[in-house]
This record gives sequence, structure tokens and C-alpha cells, in this order.
Amino acid sequence: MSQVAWLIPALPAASALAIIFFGKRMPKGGAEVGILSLAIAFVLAVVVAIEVFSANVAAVADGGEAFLTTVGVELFPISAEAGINAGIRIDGLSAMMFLLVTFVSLMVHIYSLGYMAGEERFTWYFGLLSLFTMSMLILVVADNLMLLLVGWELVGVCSFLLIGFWWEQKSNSNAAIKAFLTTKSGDVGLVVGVITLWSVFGTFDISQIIAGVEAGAYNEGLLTFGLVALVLGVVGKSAQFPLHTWLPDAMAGPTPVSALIHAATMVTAGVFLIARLYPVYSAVPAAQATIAVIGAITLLMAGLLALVQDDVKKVLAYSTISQLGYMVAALGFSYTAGIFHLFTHGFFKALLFLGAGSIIHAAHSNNMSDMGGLAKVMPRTFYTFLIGSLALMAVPPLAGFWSKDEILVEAAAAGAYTGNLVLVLGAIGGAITVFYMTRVLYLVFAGEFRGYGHPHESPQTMTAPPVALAVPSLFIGLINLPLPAFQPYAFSAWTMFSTEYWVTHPIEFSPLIAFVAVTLAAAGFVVGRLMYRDAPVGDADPMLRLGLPTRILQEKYYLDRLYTDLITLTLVRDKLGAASVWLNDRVIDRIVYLAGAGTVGFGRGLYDVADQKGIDGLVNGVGQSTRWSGGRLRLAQSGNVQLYAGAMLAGVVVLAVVFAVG
Amino acid sequence: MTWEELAITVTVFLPLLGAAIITFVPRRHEESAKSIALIVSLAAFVLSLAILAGYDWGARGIQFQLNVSWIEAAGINYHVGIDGISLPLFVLSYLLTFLCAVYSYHHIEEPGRPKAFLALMLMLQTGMAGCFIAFDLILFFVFWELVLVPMYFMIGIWGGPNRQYAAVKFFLYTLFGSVFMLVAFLALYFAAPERTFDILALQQMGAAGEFTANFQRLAFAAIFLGFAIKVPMWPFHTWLPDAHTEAPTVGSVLLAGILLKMGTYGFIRIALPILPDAAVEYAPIIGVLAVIAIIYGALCCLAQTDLKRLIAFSSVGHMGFVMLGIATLTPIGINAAIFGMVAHGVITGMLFFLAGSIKERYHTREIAEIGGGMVKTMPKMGVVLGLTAVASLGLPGLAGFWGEILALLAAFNPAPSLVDAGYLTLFRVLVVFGAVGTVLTAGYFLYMMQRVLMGEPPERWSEAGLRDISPIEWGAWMPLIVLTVLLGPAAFLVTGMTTPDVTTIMTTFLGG
Amino acid sequence: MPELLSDPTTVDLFALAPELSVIVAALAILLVELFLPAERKRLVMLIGMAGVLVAIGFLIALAADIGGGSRAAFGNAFVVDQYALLFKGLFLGVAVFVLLLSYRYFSEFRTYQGEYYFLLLAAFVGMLLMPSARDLVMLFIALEIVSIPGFVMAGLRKFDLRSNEGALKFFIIGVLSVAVLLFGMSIVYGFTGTTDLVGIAVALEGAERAPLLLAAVLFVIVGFGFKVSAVPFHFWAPDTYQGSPVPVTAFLSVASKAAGFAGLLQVCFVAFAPLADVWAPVLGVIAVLTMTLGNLVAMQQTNMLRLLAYSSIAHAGYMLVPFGIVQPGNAALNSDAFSAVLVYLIAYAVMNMGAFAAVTAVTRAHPGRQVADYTGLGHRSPGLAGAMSVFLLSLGGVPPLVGLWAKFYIFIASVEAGTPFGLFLAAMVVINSVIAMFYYLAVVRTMWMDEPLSVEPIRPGFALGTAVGGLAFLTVGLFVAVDLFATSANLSTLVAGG
Amino acid sequence: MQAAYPLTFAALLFCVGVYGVLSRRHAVLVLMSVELMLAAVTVNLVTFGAMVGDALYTGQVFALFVMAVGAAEVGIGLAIVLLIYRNRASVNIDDADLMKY
Repeated sequence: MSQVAWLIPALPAASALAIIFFGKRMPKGGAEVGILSLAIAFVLAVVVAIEVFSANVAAVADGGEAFLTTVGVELFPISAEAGINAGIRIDGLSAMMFLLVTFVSLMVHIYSLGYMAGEERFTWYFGLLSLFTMSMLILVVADNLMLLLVGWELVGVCSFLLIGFWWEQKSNSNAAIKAFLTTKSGDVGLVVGVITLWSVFGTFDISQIIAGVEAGAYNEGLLTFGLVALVLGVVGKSAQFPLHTWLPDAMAGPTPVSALIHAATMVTAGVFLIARLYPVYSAVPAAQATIAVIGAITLLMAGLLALVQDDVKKVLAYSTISQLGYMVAALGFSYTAGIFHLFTHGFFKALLFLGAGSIIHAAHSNNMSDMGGLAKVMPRTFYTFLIGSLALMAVPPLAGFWSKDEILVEAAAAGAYTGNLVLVLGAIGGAITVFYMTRVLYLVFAGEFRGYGHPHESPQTMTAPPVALAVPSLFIGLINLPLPAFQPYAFSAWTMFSTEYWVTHPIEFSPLIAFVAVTLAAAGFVVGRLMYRDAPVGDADPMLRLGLPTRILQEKYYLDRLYTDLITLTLVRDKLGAASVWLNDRVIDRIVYLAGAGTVGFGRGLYDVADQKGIDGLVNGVGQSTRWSGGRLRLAQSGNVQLYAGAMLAGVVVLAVVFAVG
Repeated sequence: MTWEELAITVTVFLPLLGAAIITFVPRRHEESAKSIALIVSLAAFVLSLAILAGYDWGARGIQFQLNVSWIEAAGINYHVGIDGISLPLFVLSYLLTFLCAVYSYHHIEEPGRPKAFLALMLMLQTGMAGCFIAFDLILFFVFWELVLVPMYFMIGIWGGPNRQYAAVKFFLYTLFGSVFMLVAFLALYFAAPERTFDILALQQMGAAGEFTANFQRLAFAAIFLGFAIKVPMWPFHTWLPDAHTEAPTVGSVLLAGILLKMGTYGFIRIALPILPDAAVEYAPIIGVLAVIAIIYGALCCLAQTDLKRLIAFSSVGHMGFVMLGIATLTPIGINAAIFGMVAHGVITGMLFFLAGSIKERYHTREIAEIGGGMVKTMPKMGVVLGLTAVASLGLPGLAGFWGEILALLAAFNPAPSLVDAGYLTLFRVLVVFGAVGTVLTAGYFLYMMQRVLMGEPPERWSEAGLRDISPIEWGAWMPLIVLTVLLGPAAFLVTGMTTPDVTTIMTTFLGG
Repeated sequence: MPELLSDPTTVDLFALAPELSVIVAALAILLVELFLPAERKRLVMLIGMAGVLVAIGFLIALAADIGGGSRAAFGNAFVVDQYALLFKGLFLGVAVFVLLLSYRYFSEFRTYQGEYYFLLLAAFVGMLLMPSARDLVMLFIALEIVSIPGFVMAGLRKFDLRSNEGALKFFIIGVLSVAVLLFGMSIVYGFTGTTDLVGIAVALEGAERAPLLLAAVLFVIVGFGFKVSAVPFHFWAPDTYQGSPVPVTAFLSVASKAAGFAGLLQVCFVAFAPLADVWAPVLGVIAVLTMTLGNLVAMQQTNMLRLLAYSSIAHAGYMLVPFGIVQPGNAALNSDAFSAVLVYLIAYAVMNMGAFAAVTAVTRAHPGRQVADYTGLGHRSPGLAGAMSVFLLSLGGVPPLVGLWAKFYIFIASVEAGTPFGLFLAAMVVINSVIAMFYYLAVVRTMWMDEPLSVEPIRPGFALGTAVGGLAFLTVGLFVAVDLFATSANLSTLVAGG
Repeated sequence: MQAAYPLTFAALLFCVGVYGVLSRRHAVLVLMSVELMLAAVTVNLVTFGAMVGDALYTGQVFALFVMAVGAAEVGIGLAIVLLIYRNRASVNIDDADLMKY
């Protein structure tokens, strides 16, 4: 089956084309095509996953090689030796991503049926969703970095279009541009990194790069540079510190989009990239340390930011950044921990976003200060949202607990300063997570409704997908139970990239860490409940009354202002751009103009001075001297012929002298 | 004379013949000039496709060759032929001219007069195509200059309010460069052990090291000036924004689509292979200038308020990537450059078509006047503009991407001779700046899209009943739109053709 | 030196046939004109045309006859060889076009038609003699036969003060330069004891270089410098061009100048060849001054004829460049330089004649002769404006028009010289070509890009239209055959024939 | 040797002619000055003819031609001067400055 896995991205590609070109004429505006293709793709993904996972389990059992299938063709040559290939790489990681992407995408498609109903550009929306899914799947399936880069950029542009979906409002298009440019800035690193890896290994092919690393024949300095450059791309795409600022703004897009792109899939592309190249990264400790530190900073910083948000989607956005920080940090020392958290988080964060969408749909506002008491009117939304929240809070035995616990265990095992940093910050971050989710739960669902109108439960299409997502949110953590007996049949075995790695990096359980984490989480909950039991909003909100810390957090550490105002606006658009134009018009052009004008002026001058005054004057002089000697002379201004004659003879005399001497 | 020998001559001079025929159209039937131009350009395009079909892709060296003596006393030959490097540009020039002929059914700028306009356009076609098939320096020069006059008139008569200034600037700038180029050609002629203007013969002498280092330096400088002005490379670019802004739509399309490529093509065909040692010396300078152009062009774009001028400045940046590819002196770089040229021709040609149609409808090029919301007032036009803009900013999967990324890739790994000369670090730094340039490029295009496409349209436009893309426009644009999308995944259409000959031409540099 | 003593009274009527047929036509015009009624007088042009065509017929016959050799008359003073034939062909071709230009102009002018055509043909007789003249006396006579009718023709618009004035200036400068030329010739004769050009060369070879002799050589060159309007002997040209009837201006700037170059070629490349190291640099410097001044001043002109006058001064500068690179004894180089002048002369004749033909047509509607009169000509008469653009662009050197190829030969020759001075000259030609584009382009721009003054088209009429069209065709198409001119008459034939 | 005297005389004559051409305002006087220059040439030619002594008497023949042509020239010149006199009632050469620059 894995031979035809290219069908998985091909299906949404076909549906994207079908929707964009023919969607308007379809009864459901093209949505049915998208849902159908995604459903088939999901089935295919399940089939592929079963094949790959079972093969890997078998490999663990008999010590064989991890499952890997690559199918590729050369797209075009770029020199006599090298070429650009298109190929698919099917292994545990891509099978896992298939499952996640197709499932969440399918859910979001269905959910959007209700959420986007009546929307003017309904068809366009579904076309973009399919296009995005295709791009994401290309990124996942790519067997070489160039193709991965293609998918990477394509998801970026889809994200741009979806964030700016309601482009009538300037703020939305601003957010879209910000998202695209920020991630694109990170892509400088990605491009340079990919090129550097090509330079080191002479290929884009991931298998060959890994083989090259294993063979040990590489320029270590260059490789380190390349990998760190790649991290810059990851920082942009996965919204890591300090390029995370675009993600909260990206919430301007429709909420299902946030669920799909800015929670479950696209933002995990960076994490995926590191996981994809994990064997390469593990050969370069410096790069791994960089990853871990960036992830650790991000997880704490973003968690704090979530504390002061009023917009429910922004809370979730910062929470996403924070969780992405966990994943990235985890990949600093453990492959399995990182991608396991990616996997579980995808489900429950998508669930939370869909739930938030449902809430916003009902309350007609994004702000929690306009909500409250929604548990009574929309129970189904409440229970699914609650499940998602508990999973995010890492309440055992829900999904989030197992994956986050794994990260902390691995961090402790890794030790050294990076491991300890991640361990400490991760544990604190866990408490913060619980606190802000408690705040959200109380502000949204408890108490009385503070907004306008009469909120009501969302339609079936919008409640069914959360239910479907709630199931994995509850149980998916169990697939990687850290029991030695279970491990050969668990997630870690399914998705391993090599048997050797699986053997040498067993998944373990630490009761102490689990206890500390749960205790911290409980503390967070208690504090949160104490503060927000009465759903204080606005000025009453204790988190907004902390003075300077609140201010700093509300100003997002002033990073945004730095980027937007200082760099983008002041520096680039107004100053540098203007300076360039100035340079262009005033200096370079002026030089040319002056050269031209100079020639003309020189001509005029020569004409006025040399021809009319100089030659004429010379002529005058010659003429005058002859006239003097004749005794009847005056300064004659007119009298041209004789002056001509005089000039001519003067020329003759001068030349004759030259001749005679020469 | 077989078809093989005559194919190029017939294809190149057919448009000139068409131009001559058009001049004999009586003024009363001036409109029929359009059909003649359409038929002639279509016929020429079909002929160029026939050459494409008859071209042996795998082979190296020139095909469809014809070499007859022309001016014997000076050793000038009528030597024409085609190889993988020129073929894509050759065919592209015919395609664009044909599309321009189609487009002129839709709109010709004031003062109309299709007869003169189309005759000039066809003349231009002969000059452009001729440049790509000439294998004799003087023949090349003649075609090169032949382009100048029709374009001068196109800008000067059918251009915008500031047309005369732009036309003269264009003319004199280019003439200035080309005079130096001619001097260099003559110098090559005299310096060659066996006096000849034949490009292939001179290439062999160049590879054999027949020219002294000092001579190469001087000759390259002169040739560089001629080509760099045409490209245009920073800081010789200032004619371009004016010329583009003022030129009529068809003029802009051909100017951006083909004329600029004549310069870069000249580098690949003439400057590098004939003067390889000087090329190694100049490559870092070219690389630096190219990257300056990338960044600088993008920054200038950010400051533009005029849609057409913005697109014009974007050409500076895009050609910067092309020149960066050339400066690497590697087959990948040259391939990237040629791909970049074709892609830029397709995409920017399309952008200028759009700018022209927008100007025609809004009667302004000022972005602020247009005021946004084009997707609402003219949804199809808006979507096409959006697609073309993202293609231009180098989105993977569309035509603009490969040229940029491969140029960067090549610049990271420049030719061994450059590495030996100690320029590796310089080029790698250039890569980083070039990559930053892609971000800036994305920035100004998105900024443009935001201001033109998005937002609520001003009332006067939403009520003006602006006509969306007309059938003629679809006819003129569809091939370009298809190519914009197709060249992304099907890049082998270009590189498959170019790779063998690029490898041949670069062998001098490959050895170190 | 037996040929020195050859009988100066020998006459070869066949060799003289072209000149004789033109003389006969000229005399016939004078005679017939007396008997024609006023409104039919213009028909005498046809007689002139017939004479010229017959002369062309004889020329072809002569060409067939001599093959690679030559025929001589009056001892060795008059020689017909390939070189002479090429020039004669050029002159007769120019004569055809000047006649075509004159027809309408003078038939509307109404007075002195017979006299005008007589004088014109008489001047052409002098031109036909010029390239055959291989003796100082014969050169002098030929030069005067060209000049004297020119003085009269320049003043033909008797009641126009400008015409009078132009004629006077032309006359005084002309006479003065002839006097200087003669003074030089007399001294050269005194030093060498002969007036035969080859004889002079033989005598100068290895002779002591007395300062007086060198000065005399210069005097002779100056005489021709006046004719070709080289700086600083150019002052008459703009005023005279402006004042004369336009066809006469065309004649002066093309035919008369070409005759001057013919004489200069013979004097420099034959008689004074041994002293080339002395005069070549001086002529080179004069060339640079001439083209630079011509171009820079042309840029300032608002009068079309003055503009063309300065432009033709500049072109004289280009044509003098090959003289500047001549080296004594370097046969190959000298031959290249020689061919370059020939090719340029032919190209110049075609394109400049064309420009004047177009100006003649426009002058009919706008007698003011201002550049402003050409505003929007492209909208009024696209054909005429197109032809004019072709001529101007060709003068500017835009390929593939014939003007470029002419410059190309000069480039090649001066680079070929390989000396720093040669390269300097080449560079100056380059720089000047660019400068020149300014004013040529300005006119072209005015014609096409400005709003026309009136919508009334300008109709040149049949004769003039033929001239304009024919010359435009030649300007565009002649590049196919430039090679022919360069190879058909090279220096060796002149030297051998002399 | 005796040739020096006529030659010096001729040179002086020439210079006088040049001076006259440059300094006289009256057009007829200018024409006469030109004649003086041509006369100088004639003297030169005759002197050299005698000095060289060539069989063809080139110098003398040349002198005759110069005289004849000189006469023709002056005839034309006088005609032009007459023309100007008729049109503006002045024969001052420096009045003729209608066209310049």
C-alpha cells in the first residue's frame, strides 16, 4: 500500500482543483468533494499506517530494519550530474502524520460545513482547505528536502490566504501578511539550511543525507551551520521564540482554519522537520542544544502570555505556541517524546479550537468577558471542550498527560543543563497551562451569560467533529504506555526511524516526575479555581491587576512592537525603501542625468564659450591684431567673413608651425 | 537549402516581412493591420514551435545551423543556429509577440494607430529573436541594435505622460552601453589569433586561453557595460523604471519579457565563454551587484505608489537573481539563470499585461487611487493578479521558484575556479542576503496585493461597473497563466533543454 | 621616369566620354532654355538627366573596358582607373538625385532654371575630373570647376539677403583657400620639379624635409580642408548651407564635399604618401576637432539646415579619421584606411542626400527651415517622416542602416592601426557617435512624438518622392553590399593607376 | 642665387594680400587683395619654372591657368558684390552678418 501513498496528497490536490474550478456549480458548493476526498485519504492513511506500524512492530520483534519505502522520479536536471527529484518517503513518522493530518482535516472540513454556512466565498474556502491539506501532505511525504521546502512554502501561502480570508477588513489582511512574512523570514534559514545540507552531502535526498551522517563523511562546521539555519526555519514556522508573534494574530482567520493550520498541522511542520532529520540532528549536539533551549524558552514565555488574554482564541494560540515549545524542546533529546506530543496535541488542540469556534459562533464574540454560563446552553460543546482542556492540562490518563510526562522524563534522563532547563521550565509550564485553562473554563462556562443575544447550541455538523476528536483526546495517550512489556507494540515502536534507536532509547516512567507534575497541575487548578470561581472579568480579572507584569505580558514583551513598528514599518518601508528610492532618483539617476546634462551643457558651453567666444574671440584677436597694424581698427563685433578668414589663416599658421617643426 | 538550414532565417525574418506588409495597408483599413499582425505572429510562432519540435534535446552543440559569408573583407558571417540555451528564449519571444498581437485587439494605447504600432512590434520581434540565434558578433550586434529603434518609438509614441523622457533615456542608455560592446567586439576580432567574429570560434580560443589577462579584463569591462545596462544590473538600472512605467502595455511586456534577457543571454553566450579568466575576476563583482539589485529592487518596490513602476522595479530584483546565477559560473547557476529568465519573462510579462488592463480600466496606475478590493470589483482579474504576484514572489510550485532557489543553491557552491580564488565565503554571504531578498520580495508583493486586491473597494469603483477580463484578454493571457503554473512542476521543459549545452559552455570553468 | 615626359597633348576621347557627355548636356541646356516658354523651362532638367544617364552609360562601358587596368589622357594628368570610376559613379549617382531634388524646387522657383542646371552640370564636370586628376594642375582646375559654379549657385536666390551673404562668405573663404592651396602647390612644384602626383611622391621619398616644404604640403591640404569643411576651415559651411537653395545645399554638402575628399585622397595617399608621418597626426587631430565641434554645435541648432550643416561637418571629421592613422610604407593599413574613407563617403552620400531630399520636401510647406517645422511630421506624412527618420538614424549610426557600417569600417581601420593614437581616434568616434544621437534623436522625437502643427500632409511630388524613397531604400538595404565598395576600389588600384 | 629675390617678393606679395583680405572692409578691395595673392602664386610658379627648367614648362603653364581661373573668380566675386550692393546698398563686408552662430 505504501507504494501508492502518493495518492494521499494527490486526493486533496484533485479536490482542490475540482472545487476551485467547478465548486460553484456543485450542490454543496464543493464542500462534498473536499470531504469525500479527505475521507478516502483518511482511509488510505489508516491502511498505510497499519502496514507501516505492523511492519515496525515486526521489526522490533525480530530485530529487523525499520520500515522505509521511497519511490521517486527525477523531475528535471539542474546540471549534468544533479537533478531535482520528486519522491515519497513512507516510514513511521509520515504514517503518523498522515493519520493526524487527514483525520483533523476531515473533521475540520465537516465542521466548516456548519461554521462557514452562508459565507460568500464558501467554495473558495473549501478549495483552500483542500489545497492546504495537499500542501501539508506533500511536506509530510517528501523524500527530499527540496520537495519538503516546496510543501513548506505552499502551506505558508495557504495559511496566508486563509488568515486573510475575510480580507475586507484591513486588520485581517495585516495579520495574514504578518504571518506570511514572519514565517518567510524564518524560511531564509530554511533555504540556507537546505542549500547548506546540499553542499555538505551533494543531495537533497533525506535517506542519502542520513546515510552520509552515519558514514561520518561530512564537514562538521558546515553541517552545524546548516542545521542551525534550519532551526531558524522551524522557529518561524512553528512559532518559536522569537518569531512566535504571528500566530496569535493569525487567529484573525476563521476558527476551523485555526484548528487545522495553527494548531494541529502547519505549525507542527517545524517540529516534523526536526523529527524528519532527527538522525542528523543527533549527530550535532550543538544544534540539539539550540533546539532544546529555544523550545524551553518558548514554552514558558508563551504560557505566561496566555494568562492575560481575553480573546479565547488567543489563549489557545499562546497555548499552542507553548505546547509547540514542549515538542521542540523534546526533540532536543528525544525523538519519540517530541512526535508523540505532536500527535496527541494535534487531536486535543484541534478539539479545543473547534469548541472555541462553537462558543464564538454562539456568543458572537471572541472575548471571554462577553461569555459566561455557556455550559448550560451548549452542553455538548461544554463536555467536549472540557475533555480537550483536561487533555491539555495533562490530567491522567488523558492524552496530554502521557505525552508531556514523557518529555519531562526524557529531559530528566538527558540531564545536563539543557535537560534540566527543559525539566524545570516544563514542569512550571505545566502548572501555568492548568491555570490558564482553568481560567478559560470558568470565564466561558461558569456563571451568567454576559454577552448580547441568546446563545444556543451549535448545529450537528459543528458538534459531531468535536465529539469525534474527543475520543482520541481521551484515549490516544494510552498507545504509548511506558510499560516495558507494552513498548514493543506501542507508539514508540510504530514510529521509530531505526530499530537501533528504539532499542537504545527506551520509553520509561518516573513516578516521581509524574507525581511532581500532577501536584503542580493540581496547584495550578486550585489557584485558578480560587481566583476565577466567580468569573471576574475586565478590571476585576486578577491576572489583569498585576501592574507591570500584566503590562509586559499584554504588550507581548514588546516584541511585536519591535518587529512591526521598528523593523517593518520604520526601517524597511519608510526608511530603507525611501532611502533606496532617494538613492535611485537622486543619486544614481542624477549621476547619469548630470553626465547627460553635462554633455549637453558642455556642448552649450563649448558652443557659447569656445565656438562663439573662444574661436570667435581668437578670430577677433587675430583680426584685431591685423587691423591694428593697418592702423584703422576698432573693436568689431560683427564682420563675420573676415573673421572666418582670419580664423582659417590662423589655423593655417598654427598648423604650418606644427608641420614645419614636426 | 534544406529546411534545417533555412528554418531559423525564415522564422526570424518572417515578422519583418509582416511589418513591411503592414506598412502598405492603406490608412482607411488600418484595423486590418491587426489581423495581419496576428496571422504573421501566429505563423512565426508556429514556425518556432516547429523548430522546437525538430530540436534534438539530448544533443549538444548548435542545430539548424547556417553559416554563409556576409561581409568578407571584415570576416563577418551570417552565422545562425540554435542550441539549448537560446531555444527557450527564442520560442518565448515568439509566444509573447503572438500574445501581444492578440492583446492589441483588446487595447492599444493612445494615439491608437495600430498599423504603425504593430509594424514596430513585428520589427521588434525580428530583432529579439535574431539576438538569440546569432552566432556572429556583428550579426548579434545588428539584431541587438535593431531592437532599440522600435522600442524607442513604442515608448515615445504610445507611452504615458512622461514618454519622451523615458524613450530618450532608454535609447541613449542602451546605445551608450552597446557602443562599448561594439568596441569590445572589435577588440576581440583584432585580438583573436585568427581574426574572426564567429562566436563559436572565439569561444574555442577563449577556452584555449588565447587572450591575455589584461586584454580580457578590458574587453570584459566593455562587454559588461553593454550587457549590464540591458539587464539592467544595479546601478545601471535607472532607465528601466521610467521606460517600463511609460511604455505601452505591449512594450512593457516585450521589454520585460524578452529585451532584458538579451543582456543576460549575452553574458552566457558571449562574455563568459570567450573571456573565461576575466569572468572569474568579475564574477564576485557581478555577484555583489546582483545581490544589491535584489535587495535594492525590493526596497524600492516597497516605496512605490505606482503599480507599474512597482512591477518594473521588481524586475530589477528578479534579474538580480538571474545575474547571481550567472556569477556563480556553474552549470546549476546558468541553468537557474536561464530558467529565471524564462520564468521572469512569463510572469512579469503577465504582470505587465495586468497592469496595462488595470490602467485601462481605472485610468490610473496609482495604487492609492485604485484603493483595493479588486477581488470584489473584478474577481477574475483579481485572482489572476494574485496568482501572478505569488508566482513572482517565488512561490514553489509556480514558475518563479526554481530560478531563485537554484541561483542561491549555485551561489552557495560557486565554481571551483572561484573557490580557488578565495571567493567562497563571499558567495555564501551573498546567499544569505539573497535569501533575505526573497523575504523582502514577498513583502512588497503582499503589500501590493493588500492594497490592490484586498479590502473594500472604494464606492466609485464598485459602482463604476468595471469590466472583468474580456475574452480577448483571456486569449492573450491564458498561455502565460498556464505556463506560470506549468513551469513549476514541469521545469524540465527548460532545464531539460538547456543542461547539455550549459554543461558544454561551462566546461572551461569546471576544470578550475 | 618615362611617363613623366609622356606627351601632354594626347587625348583619349573614350576616357573623357563621361565628362564630355555632361558638358554637352550642360551646353544644350543653355541653348534649349532660350527657346522654351517660361512655363516649360523646367523641362531642361530632363536634358541634364539624359546627359547624366549617358555619362553613366559611358562609365559602365569604361568599366568594362579597363577591367583591372586604366586609360590615360593628357599625358598622365588624366587617368581613368577603378578608383576614378567608383568616384565618378558616386558623383553621377548623386547628380541624378540632385536633379530629382531640384526639379520641383526650381520649377516653382521659376527663375534661372537654365542657368542653374547648367551650373550644376558644370560643377559635376569638375567633380568627374577630380578623381581622374593625377597632376597638381589638373587637380587645381577640377577643384575650381567645382567651386566657381558653386559660388553662383549659392547666391542663386538673388533677392534673398541670406543667399547673397552665404554666397559671399563661401566665395571669400573659397578664394582664400584656393590661394593658399596654389601657394602651397607652387612651392611643392619648386621643391620637386614636377606637378605629377607620382612624380612628387618619388621626389619626396628620402628628400630632405625642409620646413618650407612641409608648410607647403600643409597649404595644399588646407585647400582641400576647406572643401570638406574641416575645422577650422568650416566657418562658411553653416551660413552658406542656410542661405542657399536647398538642392544646392544638398549638392554642397554631399557632392562638393565628396569631390574634396577625392582630391584629398589623391594628394595624401599618392603625392604626399612619403610624408604621412607628418600629416597623418595633424589630420587626425583635425578629425577629432572637426567631429567634436560639429556634433556639439549641431546640438544647439534650431534651424534644420544649420543642424545638417554642423552634422555634415561632424561627418567630415569621421571621414578624416582614417587619414589620421596612415603610416608611411604600411601598405595593408593604408589600404584599409583608404577603403574606410571610400565606404564612408558612399554611405554618407546616400544618407545625407536622403536627409536633404526630405528637407527639400518639407521646406516647400515650411520655408522657415526650422526644426520646429518637423513637429508631428509622423502624423502628417508618415512616409516622409519614416524616410527622414531612417536617414537621421543612419547618420547617427543605428544598425543595420548603412551609416553604422561606414563607421564600422572606420573603427576597424583605426583599431587595426594598433597605435595609441588610433585607439584614441576610435574612442573619439565612439563618443561622438553617442553625442550625435542626441540631436538626431531629438528631431526624430519631434517628428513622431509631438502633436503636429497642422494635419495637412506634405506631398513631395513624383521626382522628389522617388528620390526620397530610393535613398531610403539604399540607406536600409545598402549594408548588403558594403563589402563590394570596400574591395572594388582599394588603394592599390589608385597607386598603380597613378 | 637670384631666385631668392622673386621668391621673397612673392611671399611679401602674398602676405600683403592676406592682410588686405583680413583688414579691408570694402568688398572690392578684398577681391583685389585676393588677386594679389594669386599674383604672388604666379610669380612663384614662373620663378620655379625657370629654376627647375623642366621640359614641359609646367610652371609657366600652371601660371597661365592660375591667371585665367583667377580672372573667372574675380568675375564671379564682383557679381556677388554687385548683388549685395543692389540689395542693401552697401559693399562693406562686415555688414554681411545676417547669419551667424
